[in-house]
Amino acid sequence: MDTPNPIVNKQVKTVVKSPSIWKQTFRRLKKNKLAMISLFFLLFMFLLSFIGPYFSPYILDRTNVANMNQPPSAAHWLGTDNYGRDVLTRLMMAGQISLTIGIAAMVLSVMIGSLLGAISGFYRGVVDMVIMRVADILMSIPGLPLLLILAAILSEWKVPAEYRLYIIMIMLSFVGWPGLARLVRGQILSLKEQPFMQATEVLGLSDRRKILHHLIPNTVPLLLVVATLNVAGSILSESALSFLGLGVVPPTPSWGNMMDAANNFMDFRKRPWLWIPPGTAIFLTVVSINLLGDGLRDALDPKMRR
Amino acid sequence: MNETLLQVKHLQTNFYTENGVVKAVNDVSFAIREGETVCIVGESGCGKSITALSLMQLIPENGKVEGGEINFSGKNLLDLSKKDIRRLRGNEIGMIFQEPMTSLNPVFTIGEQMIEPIQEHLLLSKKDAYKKAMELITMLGIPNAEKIVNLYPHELSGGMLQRIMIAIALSCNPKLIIADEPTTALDVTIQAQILDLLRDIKKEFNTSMLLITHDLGVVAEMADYVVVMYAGKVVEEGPVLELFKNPQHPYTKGLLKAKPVIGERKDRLYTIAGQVPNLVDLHEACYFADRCEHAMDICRMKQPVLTEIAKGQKAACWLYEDGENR
Amino acid sequence: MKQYVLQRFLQMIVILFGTSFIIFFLFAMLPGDYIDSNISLTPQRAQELKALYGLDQPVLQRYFTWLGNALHGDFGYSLKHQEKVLSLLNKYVWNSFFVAIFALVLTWSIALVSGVISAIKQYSWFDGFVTFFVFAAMSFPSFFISLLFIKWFGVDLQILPIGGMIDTGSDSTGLAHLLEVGKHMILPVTILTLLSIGSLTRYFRTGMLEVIRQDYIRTARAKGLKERVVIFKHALKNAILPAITLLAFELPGLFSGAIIMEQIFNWPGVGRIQLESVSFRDYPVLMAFTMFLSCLTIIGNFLADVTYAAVDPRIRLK
Amino acid sequence: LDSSSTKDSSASDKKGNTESSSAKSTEVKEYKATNLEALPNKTKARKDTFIAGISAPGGVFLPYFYENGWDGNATDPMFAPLVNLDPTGKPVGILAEKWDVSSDLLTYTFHLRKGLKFSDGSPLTADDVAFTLTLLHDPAYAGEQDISLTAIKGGKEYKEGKVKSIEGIKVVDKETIEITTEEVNAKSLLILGGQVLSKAYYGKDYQFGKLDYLKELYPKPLGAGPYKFVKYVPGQEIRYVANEHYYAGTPKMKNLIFKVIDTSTSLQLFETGELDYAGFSADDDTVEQLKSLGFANLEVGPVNDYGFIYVNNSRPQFKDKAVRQALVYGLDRQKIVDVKFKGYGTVANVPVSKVSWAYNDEGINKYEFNAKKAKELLDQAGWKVGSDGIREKDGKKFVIRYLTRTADDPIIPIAKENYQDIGIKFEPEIMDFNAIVAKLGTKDYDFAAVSTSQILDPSDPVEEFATGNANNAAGYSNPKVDELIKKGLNTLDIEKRKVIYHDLYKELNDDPPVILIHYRQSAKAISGQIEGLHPDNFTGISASLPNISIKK
Amino acid sequence: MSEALLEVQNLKKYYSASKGMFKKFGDSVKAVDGVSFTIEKGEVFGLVGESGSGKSTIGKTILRLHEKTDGDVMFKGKDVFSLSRKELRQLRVQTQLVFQDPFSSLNPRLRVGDAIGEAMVEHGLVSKREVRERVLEVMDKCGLSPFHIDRYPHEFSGGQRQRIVIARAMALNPEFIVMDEPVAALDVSIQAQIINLFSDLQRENGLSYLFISHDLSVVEHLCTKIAIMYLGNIVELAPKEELFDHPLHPYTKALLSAIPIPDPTAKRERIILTGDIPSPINPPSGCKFRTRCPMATDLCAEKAPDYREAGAGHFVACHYV
Ligand SMILES: Nc1ncnc2c1ncn2[C@@H]1O[C@H](COP(=O)(O)OP(=O)(O)OP(=O)(O)O)[C@@H](O)[C@H]1O
Ligand SMILES: Nc1ncnc2c1ncn2[C@@H]1O[C@H](COP(=O)(O)OP(=O)(O)OP(=O)(O)O)[C@@H](O)[C@H]1O
Ligand SMILES: [Mg+2]
Ligand SMILES: [Mg+2]
Repeated sequence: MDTPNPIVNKQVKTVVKSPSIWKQTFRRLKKNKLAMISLFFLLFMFLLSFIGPYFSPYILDRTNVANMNQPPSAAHWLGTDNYGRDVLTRLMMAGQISLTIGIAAMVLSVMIGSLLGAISGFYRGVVDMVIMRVADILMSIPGLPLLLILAAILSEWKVPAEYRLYIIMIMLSFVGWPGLARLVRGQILSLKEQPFMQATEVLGLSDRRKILHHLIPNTVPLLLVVATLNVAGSILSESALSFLGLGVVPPTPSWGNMMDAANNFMDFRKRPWLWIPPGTAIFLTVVSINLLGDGLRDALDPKMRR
Repeated sequence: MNETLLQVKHLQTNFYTENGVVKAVNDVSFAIREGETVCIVGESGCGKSITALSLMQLIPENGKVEGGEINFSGKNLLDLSKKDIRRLRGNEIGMIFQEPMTSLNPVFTIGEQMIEPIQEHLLLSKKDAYKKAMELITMLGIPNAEKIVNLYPHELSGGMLQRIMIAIALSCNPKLIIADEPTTALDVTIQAQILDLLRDIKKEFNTSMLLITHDLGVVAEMADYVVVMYAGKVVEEGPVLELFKNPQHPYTKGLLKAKPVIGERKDRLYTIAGQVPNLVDLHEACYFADRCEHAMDICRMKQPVLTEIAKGQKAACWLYEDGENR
Repeated sequence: MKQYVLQRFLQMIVILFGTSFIIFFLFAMLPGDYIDSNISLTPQRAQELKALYGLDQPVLQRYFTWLGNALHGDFGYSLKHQEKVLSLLNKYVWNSFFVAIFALVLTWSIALVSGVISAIKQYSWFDGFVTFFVFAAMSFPSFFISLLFIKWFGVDLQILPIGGMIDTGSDSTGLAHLLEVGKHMILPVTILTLLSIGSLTRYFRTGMLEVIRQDYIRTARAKGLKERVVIFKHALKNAILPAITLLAFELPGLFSGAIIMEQIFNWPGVGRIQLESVSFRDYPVLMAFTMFLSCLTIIGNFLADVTYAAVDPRIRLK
Repeated sequence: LDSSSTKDSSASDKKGNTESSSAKSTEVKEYKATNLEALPNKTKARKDTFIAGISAPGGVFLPYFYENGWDGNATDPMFAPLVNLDPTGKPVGILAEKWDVSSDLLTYTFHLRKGLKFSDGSPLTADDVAFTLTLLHDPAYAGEQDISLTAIKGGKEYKEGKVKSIEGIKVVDKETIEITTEEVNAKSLLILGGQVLSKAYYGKDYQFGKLDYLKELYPKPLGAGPYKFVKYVPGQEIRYVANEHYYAGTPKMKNLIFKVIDTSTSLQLFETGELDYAGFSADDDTVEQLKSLGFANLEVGPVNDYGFIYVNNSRPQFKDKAVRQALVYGLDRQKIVDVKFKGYGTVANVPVSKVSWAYNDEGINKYEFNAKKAKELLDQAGWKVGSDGIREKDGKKFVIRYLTRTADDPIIPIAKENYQDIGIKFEPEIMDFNAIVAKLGTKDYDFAAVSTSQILDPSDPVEEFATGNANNAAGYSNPKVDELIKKGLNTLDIEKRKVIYHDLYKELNDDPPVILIHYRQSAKAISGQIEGLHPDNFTGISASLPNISIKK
Repeated sequence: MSEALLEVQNLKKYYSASKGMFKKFGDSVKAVDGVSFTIEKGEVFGLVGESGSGKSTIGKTILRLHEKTDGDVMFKGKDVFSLSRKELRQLRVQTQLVFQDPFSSLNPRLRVGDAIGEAMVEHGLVSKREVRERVLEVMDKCGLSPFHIDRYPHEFSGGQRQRIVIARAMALNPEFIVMDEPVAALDVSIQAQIINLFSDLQRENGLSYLFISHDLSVVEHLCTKIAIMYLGNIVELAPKEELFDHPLHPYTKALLSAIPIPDPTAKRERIILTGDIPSPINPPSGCKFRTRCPMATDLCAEKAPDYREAGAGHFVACHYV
């Protein structure tokens, strides 16, 4: 006769370590096919952008007018642009910049925005007033002159092109935080009134912990949406900033300025290989970041666990 | 003899979680006749609320009713279309939820939430619905009904909210009321009042009631028939008098013993040692065996079935099985 | 409440002063002024003109002159348009407003419905389609989408006008005029809607996903309410809370004009005026317009705070 | 950001037509409409209306007072000048029947046509001309016309308020006015013979030093041009109707509309019949597309301007003539032109447009792209290649920072590549127009891309190269050039001036102050049913407006 | 003689009742309207009363979760409302509150183990490494199984959540706990287990409680002193035996008579309370209970009865005792 199974888990003395939130989240994420495909696609994009160019037989900025505006062929898989440069090579190089800007600006602005919003909603009173009024001012200053001035200053200080990129990222997040902060603050305001926040008060948790561990995690779904939308926004606004002398300096390619190069009707009609590749790259990147965001959202939502 | 209003047969509700399948309701059967009050008692976490929610088909997303039948006035609820179910809810079956604070929408006033089913099912005008809502509030012993309807849930005390939930459930004179711990947050005078009210309603409209409660006093006062659950299963059932006088299952016995009684003033309360099993990995055995004072070998190897022991009283325990069944 | 409004009002005034000061100085810091942009002027003439326009005075003095006049309701003349700033803005701002308000209504209603449906049917084909569409619209720059639409509807199908607000030379009035303007508005409104619908849909979708798993939704269902009511009343009102903040952001947007759209569609809106005012350094226009938008931003935010508290009774204003 | 206050390029291109004597402006190609059936229905439906495009009018419809070049275009049909340029750039009389210039070239006498009337029927006399010129001397006048250039006798004193009237302006009789100046200036004729304002209408409330009352009249123009004002729909269109009082008779086309357009969609507007006339920057795509429409008469020809890069001669590295020459040799300008204009542009080597009578490239060094030569010149000039491949001299690297307005400027990739090859680091920087202008003014730049405005007189683009000229953004100084510039303005005889400018061009070619880049072309499309429209490079369509009609 | 741990004097807490924020109506809700009591170390102080009479409000206010309207609260001789931030933080370790509604007082995104353990770590009671062990220990005491530790609140039944909340409060080893209906949602066997735990802690560690409950049998079992509340006031306060054996106030009597008896055959006589149920927004004049009191007279309408000592340690507010 086999020994009867213990029905009740007797107090297990050897304490099983609980899986860390991250591991657990990733485990759940793995079950989401779409999110995983997106993750792999993003990895692929990164590899393509950062390693791909080394395999290209073409030199990035070499112009070759004899070869301009060639449709896709065996030699140029995605054709050439109006300087005869290989579109695929440029696309890959552009990815380096666009991906970096998109993601870095997103991370930065989400961090600033959510923190300031949370602090503002949590403390209310004077802190709230100051932060929100600063946000008001920032929101009411029109971006255009501000950016022009920044451009002027950067050029005055002769900031090299490669550093401007970082400044733009900071700039984009600096201009972007008030909106997010207000959104987060709104959520915090109602979260704060919920009994579980009273409970944290009873437990004597520090404000830091209340904000970082109780309030912000509950705004995660919102943050994820903002973050993913932000990536698309940043990738596109980078090229808009180029026009003001703030973005990447041509001929360095970015997806956004590759699209802009096709901004006349003729290129648009006759040479789709100029704009379809960067457009598709942006689209797929944005979609996969978003699907990944969705997946993360679900993975982090305790009620969605299956 | 009244006809059977609700017949639950072999109900099985599972939750799919990361750690495995939680068998929250595991082959539960019982019946409620018209005008009858059936009480479900049992260990906390044994599946009472989920049983009730399964009847309403309102279980959380990660759960699923995976077997059995729920016959309500001759129709199997599990076969009904969404629309038909909707028509039953609130109208023929009213439900009172266990946690009133989270069960009311924080952004609507009490009044707005109360008149909805009245307008939906009784087709009253907004004004009349408000009037009816205020009547209900007053009936449940909350003063100042005209003001209460304009307040938001967070502005009421726990007991008041619970009574609001009761009022909503009663508002359309349902045939069956499912009440999940309806009086836990009420003081005894109000509780008595509400219980009286429920009894009156029951008498007047021949309403049936499924009452889930921990308060054996309430059970004793209200129930016609009692179902005792443990770990997702029914371990004992019987008419209330029988059950209180003559509990059969060791768990039922333990329950009755554990209750502090006014005037007794013991030093320590009786407890049932041990803990409830994890509903995820259940094995073929009596789930109570580990905590049972009378556990035998067979208890750990095979599940007892619910059998009639005395007249109208059934229990699932090897103590009462005949030798040949073993 | 009264005290709160009063307090916010005072803050608003302080902020407006602050903003006006900052903008004036930022603007003064911009390289080049209105006169400099005209390269064909001789230096003497340029000097004369600067004196005429008062551009040769120190910034602080210019600021206080401007402020003094503004406090009297005099925002001066546009340098470029040689017209009173207020009448100039008044001429163009409504054109922008009408397109914006239509786009707003359209955006919000579509986003609301599609966001909600996406949420309750998470991962359905509808959700997938919406996601795809939303991001496609978001991934292409606005001029690009505009050109595409002009090609399809204006050139190939010839069913919609390519640009402008009225038919060339038309003198229609009354209903005919409204219809005519309406026809010209279709593409701009569509483009604006497309541009902003994406993010909003996403916001609604997340908000909704959060809410539909709450207990009170279960209660609403238990009351036998129609699914439509459960979703669009009980769930939506909770899910919409963050959107109130978003709606407040839209207020200044209604009047600020959409530069690229207006340019491509020749929509006589204020966006172009604003752009001109920056690139020509037409500071009276820029100042007046910015102050106007600042007011709207602040009012919008104030309204958001108040509405927020009104919709969510748990929040109390302090 | 279109911020130059030049006139509408689409409406201002010259048609170098066959009767022109100039042999240089022959590159015009004409394509006649092949299929009038293909005309869009909208066009066919128009019986007495002509529609042309205009970019961004501001609503100030008063010559001399508008602040926006497009408003200038809008006033042209309404306000006729005394003198205008003909399609070859030579002056012709419009309201003035003829004019005399005294032998010392200082006094101009204009003889007005008889019986001139403003569009409201009131007479136009020499008094109105005098009033117009006086108005421009008012100290409160803040428009862009700089009347002081003409140096009318007594003008300065009037402006300073010392005298009540201007001594140099003398109304001889109703039809004759005599203007005395103090300096010879070949450009004075056009300024003095500009558009005429009605004294009765605009001078009614005139007080010295107060011009604000005119603002009221900006939206209500009154002139003596072929068309009169009907209505301005802000940001949409300007409507005109034929002026029955026009001296040359009522124009045949009854209605004229200037429709506000955006260049990005002007092709579509023309294609769908919204416009009867549109001008485009020519490239092979656009020309092909226009030809394929079938219903358009097409003229493709050079434009009256040129593109160049400012070089900051005041910086040490650019002081050396050899270096500047090397920079021209080292830049593949043909490639830039090819990319930008796709077969419809040419490399510029003379600082004037090909359509000008002054154009002459005989004996001009073409500076064909030659990296080897560039390297040699740089080596000679002492710029040696450093370890990183960048040239240096006295420990300073040769780095050029290039300011430009648009990110898609083709000079960026090409110059970067070319200069890299000869050991110069090229750093582009994008800036808004105003900022560039400001930097030019303070000479805080290395290279800056600019295009000239419309060149009415060959002196216009070169004047600034004179030493000490306040607009000498290049910081260029060459005594020989200074002298030739002066000489060019000191005579009114075109033949003499031609010779002077040829010498000047040769000198500027050898010692280049700037890097000339391109001459461009425009494609002017006219709906096939319009007759009599001959857009030219000096007045755009306005000169032929009185003559247009619809083919029956 | 045991020392006073908590002293409450004439505590008042009014909520301003308003609809939304635009329309103000009525006066404030006088949720707690002048309440005084003392809890000594090791004492279990029962608070019983009409639903809505302000019990939870007292519980929250004495721990300074709400600002008071008036009165004094002294914990260990220190005024709770004038504590500095640092002192308040210390108070948070010494005192705990178990909320009436367990579900909403749990952060839905925090696993149960973390919810219980975080405060311990935060206050440096245990190290990060040990915390899990400690959490399991506490959970076990409160009737939770180890496998519950990594689950999220919504995966639990009502009673299980209640136990989580209790465990969370116990984990900090406080000296004083406000228990707001801690056992109402528990089935009797668990209830017994928890109550035994409470009395063990009280006995062994000298833990004191403010025990809010409707279940008089539990109150009788556990409490040493009991206060009966009605509409914002304490109407009667006495040691347990005294109160159950000699109830004085008519409301107390009604309350005791209404206790359901777990015996279906039992016969009983309930005092049925009739009359208008007053509202805390404008309570009746004089004695607040008079509208429902079987023995009310004109005097009761005129004058509010004094809160006085009727016997040794037995306080009551009624004109007719
Ligand atoms: N969403 C869920 N996911 C996983 N398990 C769940 C979920 N909801 C409930 N359970 C589990 O199902 C079992 C039954 O829960 P139920 O709410 O029916 O208990 P109950 O009998 O009502 O208890 P109580 O008396 O404490 O309310 C519990 O063990 C609980 O852990
Ligand atoms: N946040 C609030 N805003 C306004 N009124 C409130 C608020 N919270 C409670 N109240 C009111 O205060 C009174 C007392 O509420 P409290 O929650 O203290 O009652 P209680 O004695 O705990 O009742 P129960 O036993 O039902 O939980 C009630 O009338 C209630 O409506
Ligand atoms: Mg339950
Ligand atoms: Mg309470």
